Amino acid sequence: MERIYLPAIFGGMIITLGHFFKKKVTFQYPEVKRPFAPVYRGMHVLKRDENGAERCTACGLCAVACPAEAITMVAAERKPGEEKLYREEKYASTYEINMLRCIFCGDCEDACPKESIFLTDRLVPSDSLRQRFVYGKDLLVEPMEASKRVDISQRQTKEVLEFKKRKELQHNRLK
Amino acid sequence: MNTAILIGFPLVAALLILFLKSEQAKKFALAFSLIELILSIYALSEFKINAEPQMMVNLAWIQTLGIHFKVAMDGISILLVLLTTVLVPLIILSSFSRDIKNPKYFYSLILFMQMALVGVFTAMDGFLFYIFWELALIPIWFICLLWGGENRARITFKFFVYTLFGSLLMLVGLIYLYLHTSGTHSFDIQALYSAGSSLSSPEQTWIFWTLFIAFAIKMPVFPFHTWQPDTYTNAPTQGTMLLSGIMLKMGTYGLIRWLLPMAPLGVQQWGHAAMILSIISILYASIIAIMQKDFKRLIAYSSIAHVGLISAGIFSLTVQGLQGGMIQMLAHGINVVGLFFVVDILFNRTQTQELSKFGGIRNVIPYFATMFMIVLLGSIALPLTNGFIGEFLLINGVYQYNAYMAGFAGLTVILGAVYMLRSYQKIMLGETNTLTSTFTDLNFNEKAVFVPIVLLIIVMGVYPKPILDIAEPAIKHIVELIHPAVIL
Amino acid sequence: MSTIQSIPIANYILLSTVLFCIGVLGVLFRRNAIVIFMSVELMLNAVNLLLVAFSSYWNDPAGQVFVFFVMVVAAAEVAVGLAILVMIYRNTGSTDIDVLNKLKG
Amino acid sequence: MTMYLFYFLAFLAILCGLMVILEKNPVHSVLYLIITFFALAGHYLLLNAQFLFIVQIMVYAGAIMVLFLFVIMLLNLNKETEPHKSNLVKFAAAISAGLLLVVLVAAMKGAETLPAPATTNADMGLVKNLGQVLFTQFLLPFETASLLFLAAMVGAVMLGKRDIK
Amino acid sequence: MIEYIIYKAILVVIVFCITLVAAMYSTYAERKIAGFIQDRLGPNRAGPFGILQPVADGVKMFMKEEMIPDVSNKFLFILGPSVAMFTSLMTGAIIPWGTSLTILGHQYSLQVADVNIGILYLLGITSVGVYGIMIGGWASNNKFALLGALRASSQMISYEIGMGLSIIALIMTTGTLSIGEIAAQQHGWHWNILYQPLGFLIFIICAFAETNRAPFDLPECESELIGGYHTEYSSMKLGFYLFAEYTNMFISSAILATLYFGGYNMPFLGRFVHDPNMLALLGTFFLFCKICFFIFVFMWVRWTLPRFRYDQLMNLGWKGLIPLAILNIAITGIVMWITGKI
Amino acid sequence: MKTLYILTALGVIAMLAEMFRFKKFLLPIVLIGLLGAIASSVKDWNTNIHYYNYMMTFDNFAILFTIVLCATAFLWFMMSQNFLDSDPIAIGSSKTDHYALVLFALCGGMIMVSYSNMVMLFLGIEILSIPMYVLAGSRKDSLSSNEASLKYFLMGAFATGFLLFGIALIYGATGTFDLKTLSYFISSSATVPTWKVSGAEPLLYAGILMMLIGLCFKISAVPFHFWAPDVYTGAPTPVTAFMATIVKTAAFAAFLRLFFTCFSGMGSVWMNTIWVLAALTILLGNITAVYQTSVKRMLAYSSISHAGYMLLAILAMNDHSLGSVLFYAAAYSVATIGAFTVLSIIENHQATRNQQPATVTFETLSGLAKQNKFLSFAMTISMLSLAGIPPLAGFFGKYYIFTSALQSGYVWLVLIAVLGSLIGVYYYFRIIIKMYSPSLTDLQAQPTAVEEKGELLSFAEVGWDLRIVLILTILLALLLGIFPDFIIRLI
Repeated sequence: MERIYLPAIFGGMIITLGHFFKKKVTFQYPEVKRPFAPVYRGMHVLKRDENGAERCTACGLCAVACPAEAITMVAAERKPGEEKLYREEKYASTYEINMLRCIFCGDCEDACPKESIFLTDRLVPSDSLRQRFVYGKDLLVEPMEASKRVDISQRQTKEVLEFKKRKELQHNRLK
Repeated sequence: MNTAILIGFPLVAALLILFLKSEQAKKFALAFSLIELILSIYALSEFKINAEPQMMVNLAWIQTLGIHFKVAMDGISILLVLLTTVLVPLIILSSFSRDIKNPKYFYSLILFMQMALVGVFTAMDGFLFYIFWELALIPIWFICLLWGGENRARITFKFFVYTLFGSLLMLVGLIYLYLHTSGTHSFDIQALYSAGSSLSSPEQTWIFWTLFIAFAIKMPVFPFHTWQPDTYTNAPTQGTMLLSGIMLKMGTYGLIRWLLPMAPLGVQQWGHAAMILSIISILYASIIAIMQKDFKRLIAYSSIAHVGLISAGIFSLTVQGLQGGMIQMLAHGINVVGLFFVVDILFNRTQTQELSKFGGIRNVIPYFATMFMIVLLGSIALPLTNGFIGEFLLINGVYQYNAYMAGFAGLTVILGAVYMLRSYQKIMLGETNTLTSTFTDLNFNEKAVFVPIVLLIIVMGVYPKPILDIAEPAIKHIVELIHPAVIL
Repeated sequence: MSTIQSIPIANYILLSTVLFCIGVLGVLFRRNAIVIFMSVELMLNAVNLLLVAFSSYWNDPAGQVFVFFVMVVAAAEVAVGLAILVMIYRNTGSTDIDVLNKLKG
Repeated sequence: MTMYLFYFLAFLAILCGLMVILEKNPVHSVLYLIITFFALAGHYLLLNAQFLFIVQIMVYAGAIMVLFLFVIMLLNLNKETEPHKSNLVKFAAAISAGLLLVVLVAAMKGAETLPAPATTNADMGLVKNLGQVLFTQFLLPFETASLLFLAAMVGAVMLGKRDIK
Repeated sequence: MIEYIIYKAILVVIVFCITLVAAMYSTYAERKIAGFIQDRLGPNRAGPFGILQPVADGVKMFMKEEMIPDVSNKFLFILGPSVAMFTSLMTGAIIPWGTSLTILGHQYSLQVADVNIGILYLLGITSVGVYGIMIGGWASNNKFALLGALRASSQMISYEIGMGLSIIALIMTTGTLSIGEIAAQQHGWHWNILYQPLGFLIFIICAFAETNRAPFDLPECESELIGGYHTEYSSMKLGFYLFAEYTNMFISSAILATLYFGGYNMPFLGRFVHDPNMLALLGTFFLFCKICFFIFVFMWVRWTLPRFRYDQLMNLGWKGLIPLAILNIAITGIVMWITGKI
Repeated sequence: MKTLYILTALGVIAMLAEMFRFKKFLLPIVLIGLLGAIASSVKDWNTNIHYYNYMMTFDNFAILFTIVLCATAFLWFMMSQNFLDSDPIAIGSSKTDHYALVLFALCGGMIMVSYSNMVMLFLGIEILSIPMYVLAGSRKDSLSSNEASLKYFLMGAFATGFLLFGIALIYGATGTFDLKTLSYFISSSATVPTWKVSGAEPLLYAGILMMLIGLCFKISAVPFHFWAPDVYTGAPTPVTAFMATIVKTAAFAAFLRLFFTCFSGMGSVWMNTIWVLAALTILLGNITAVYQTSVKRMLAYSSISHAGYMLLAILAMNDHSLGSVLFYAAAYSVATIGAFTVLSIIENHQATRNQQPATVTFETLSGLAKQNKFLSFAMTISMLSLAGIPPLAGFFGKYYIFTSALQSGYVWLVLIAVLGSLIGVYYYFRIIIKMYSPSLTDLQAQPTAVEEKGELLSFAEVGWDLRIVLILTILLALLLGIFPDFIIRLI
């Protein structure tokens, strides 16, 4: 009786039939969106400080930490008169993330000593050209206007901040 | 006493020998063949001299086809049976001092052969005759194949095909006759006789030629002889003795017993042709014999010449001719065995048969030379030897048929004397050379072979009457069977 | 629908003879074993047609029953024949009968 | 009407039959053969052999030719695999087959005058009638056919199975 | 006569249309059911609940570029899907869609052709149907397509035997080869499923295999053969293949319903409705309900069971179903003998 | 009729032996079964029962041929053990399959000897042929075996086409498949003029000739023989033995039955054809055999020539024809089985030693007598019997046939046949000569060749079953030759 599988088959069919009548889990996407998790790791953002200056100092720790080697940057020295633009004396003249390589692990975020790079709940939009997936500063740095700033406060929960301060994690920081 | 025993005994003996040890084989073979000889002599003692076939055994064999196991002996048969039973012990004895491989099979085959030969000479049923005829072929073929000389495969094969072809023709002829027997068809010899004589002349011609070719191949007569010298040369001596001494007589016997009474009109029409062929073979063979360098080959050709004369005598269709044929068959059988034994001795000592290599053996072993001389004289038909009676009667018979032919036939004696004496001269006389000077003496066995042969040659030459008496009624009977149809 | 009366039987004989000969031609003409085999099938079908025509002609169902047996045999032959072809193909990589020339006297 | 149908089907059968043997590509040959079989099935219908019509389609077109096609595909026989036969051979083949045709046609020439039999029974080819004959008169051959199939089956399996060395 | 021809023509057209529409909507149903079973919604954008989806698909198919591979055999490449479509549509002719309608005193049977050897016709057409796939697969000159075609043909040949044998047992009990008659015999509760449960099981399994449906969809299994025999096909020729498959499914369901589930018969129907025309139409309705049920079963099974492996498929066919079908014949024979029916 | 049941049952049992694991007892079961089959057919002696609406007639003719077939099969099963058990070349081809196929083929043969309806003839031929097609190719990895199988198959199917066409035409002319009705139709042609006048006569003539062609393919008569040598050579030796004996016997019985019961009244149509075919078959078969180097191929051609002799009997059409064909078939089968047994022993031996398929040529045989007297003796007897040397069975076979042909007045044909047998003697004796003499190369001092050959076989190596087969064949050849009356009287 076992050999002919019929009971098993009928059992299986009952199960599928059960699912037939179950509540469907589909979201009608454009109309209905699925809520993101608070710690969703989506497209990166390079934050500015309260004054609107870029936080990034082109230390390169993010690039070192990146397991996919998706991040490249070129450092430059801040010229006088650019204090408004760049918080530190050194800044990234180019900062590129290859979104096709990026695995959205968030290590860059952890590695960043300047609280500059964050992963957000935004999605990387699709495109038809590979080269367009290399995102430069134009796409990564948040807009200057306060109204268009990317809110990452949700990601900076107390737990996260605590976590970041833990001593044993110092090893991946430059001494 | 009946004929079946004569046939059956050698068969049993042949089978028995297969179960013996190799060393014992030859002695037992000799013993068996001697017993067979005694049996045949006993049969002779019971034989009454008349034309009737005697000591008949007639069993139904294949009833549906009218085939019987019918064997009996009349005068002709019993003489030939005796020839067989006399010669076989001699042949076996002649092999005693020779080294023969697988002796069991060899002697078994010889005895088997004897069975078939006795069967051929006594069969009174056409089909049975054919069966024995073929049976005789197989053992001799094997003897030649297994114990023969260099080119034996090809040569024995030629021999086999020739004779088989002949016998198949004969079978066709016999079947044709069988289909014309009255009532339920039968192969019985009487039925075949009457069927044959009732056929029309063209049909008889067919029968004549089918049978004649079969027998002519066996004897052999001129255009059908090509197998013979090679085979004789290549076969082992005992095989050659069997072939020439006895088997050859199957052909001539066949002529007398089966051909003449069965197709009298055919004989009348074509006997002349057969006669001419016979004469041609006499002359042809004699001339070739003269030119031979090899002694064995020479004897082979001489055998053709002799048998041609016998055949010519038979086709003269006279009582003398047939009688001569009869006695010459016996004489030739004995002589030729003797001659081949001489060849065997020579070859055994010197490993050659070439005449030019011998010389002066008489100086070394006079006994051998004497024996050879007697056999040789018998062969060239000197008066008081057995050959003389036969050739005389034969030439006489041929003369009655046609004087010119008799003249040609008579040449056989002269030519025979030429080649025989020349060979004797080359072998025995003259100076000894390196080959012959070391010639070893004959041993007991060899001497024992020569003694009966020489005795028979002389006795038959001096007192042939009993043989003629025995044969006469049967031969007359056959001549009577022909003559109503044949006007000479 | 007694068709046979409107179409002479000779037509059918001719047709099936032609088909049969085409089959024979195919067997002699081609080298590819599978096509030869198909030609044989064509021959068998020509026979079938003839049998059906005669069956109709004689008004005797036996002819049609015979066609069954022909079909039965054809099916069995095809099974075996194709098995043979596949076996050969495994060994030679071809079903051309010229490749198979091991056996020449 | 039936006459025209006959000629059409006959033409189709002969044409496709010829194409079977002339076509270089075995697959095409198979397809032409299938058409031939359909044409013959049409003839069966014309001859009141309704049952055979369907059996022809089922057995020949549906089973046998599928097997052919299957094997051709399995072995991937393309037209290149067949070398040219020499023209002489082709010529000889054509001559001999043509001769056969001529001889047969000539031999059966007299059959044109074959008279029609007394009655025709349109229902003869129905499965009911055929079954009656098959299972009474032809029972033994029917059973024997099973023997044939058994033999063919064993044989095909024997040839088809791979040996374990 | 003319009237008869017109009636038949109308009937043919109706059956044709129904078959096509049913096939069309089977595709929709397939996706919908797949969705439901997988806790999804299925297509729902084209029209309310997506019911215009098949139309949209059709339009898409027609609009797509015709692609015929350069190395393929053009004629056969087109012939393949045509044959597949043709044979799948031919089977509808012998299915009794209902009893008969009486209009203006004339009786009109709802069966296009009551062939007295309907079942054989069915088997014959089914056996020819495999050519479509084989020819298409071969003509594509693509190894996946060829493999798919090979699988399809061997699978269909193998399962046809089991199918035929299971039908033989049915024929033994019904005593006729005419499908119309078989349907008529099953009035009331005399559905054949009650007499031939094993036969039904074998038949339905074979039907799955014959229509190349899961779990026997090896000829087109995407994960191995990238779509099998129709790998090279696109646009409407692909549509034909898909269509043929769904038509086959529809027809198979109809045959299953007719042969084993009483066809247009429904118990107790006669007690409530007395108008014969109404009765006939209701019968047709119930037949379609049964057909829909079977189509649902087809899809249900597809989304439940995993695909067989090829050797499993062959083992099941030759070592499982065929002996079982023969056993079924034997059992049927014995039972009939005991009950004195033969 | 029970014989057919027994044989079928045996076939099924053999088929199932693998599954139920009694392979070891299969040989005894089959042998006992065959004896049972013979016994059951003997029981039907003189009953002349018709079965199933005259589908089969188990008359004495059928019984005798059935016995010959079963007896030959008996010998065959014993001789083939060697091949089936230990053949180093035929790997894995299952023994039980062989058994089943051979038994089914035997059933076919039985049907062919006892049919009385064209349907049964046709089915019988096919049941016999289909297993043979397979068996010819049972050495699956050998190309020559494959080729044999394919050729046999294609030619067999081709021949079937002709046969069927003939049957269809005859049916068209007479409206019947039944042999009895048919013979009535033909013999009473004067009294039933409808078919004669109506133009059906050409159909009948053409039909007879087509059937003749079909059957001539099956018996491999020249010029329809061209497949035979290849097939015989390529097939595994025991299978060849089966083809040369049982298949041929059955085909001849079928031929004889058909032409005797049905077409004897229309001799003018086909007799001239057979005359020419017989002459051609005898001459070409024999002459071509002479030129062969492979013993198996030589035997194949010789088997073609034997078909020619048997055609004589059909041509003769008299009281003796049946008996003579029966006898000839029996004698020929016995001798052939003997020859093939020896051949397969040697082949097997060679193949085992060289680890590759062996072709036994005449050279291979040379000197066999030195190494194994028994084998060479058995071979000699077989060859002598085949060559038709008295007093062996083969001689009487030829004798009966020639006599009956002579009786019917075919003198020239008989002369051709005699000539043919003479040519036959040449190649049969070549084997004997080779066996009993060291080869020419040996004599011309090439000792290496001799040494290399080494011990060919010793008696101890020949298994007991093969010894029994050989002894049986020798005894049968002798007994049939010395007491042919036993068989001939039966018909």
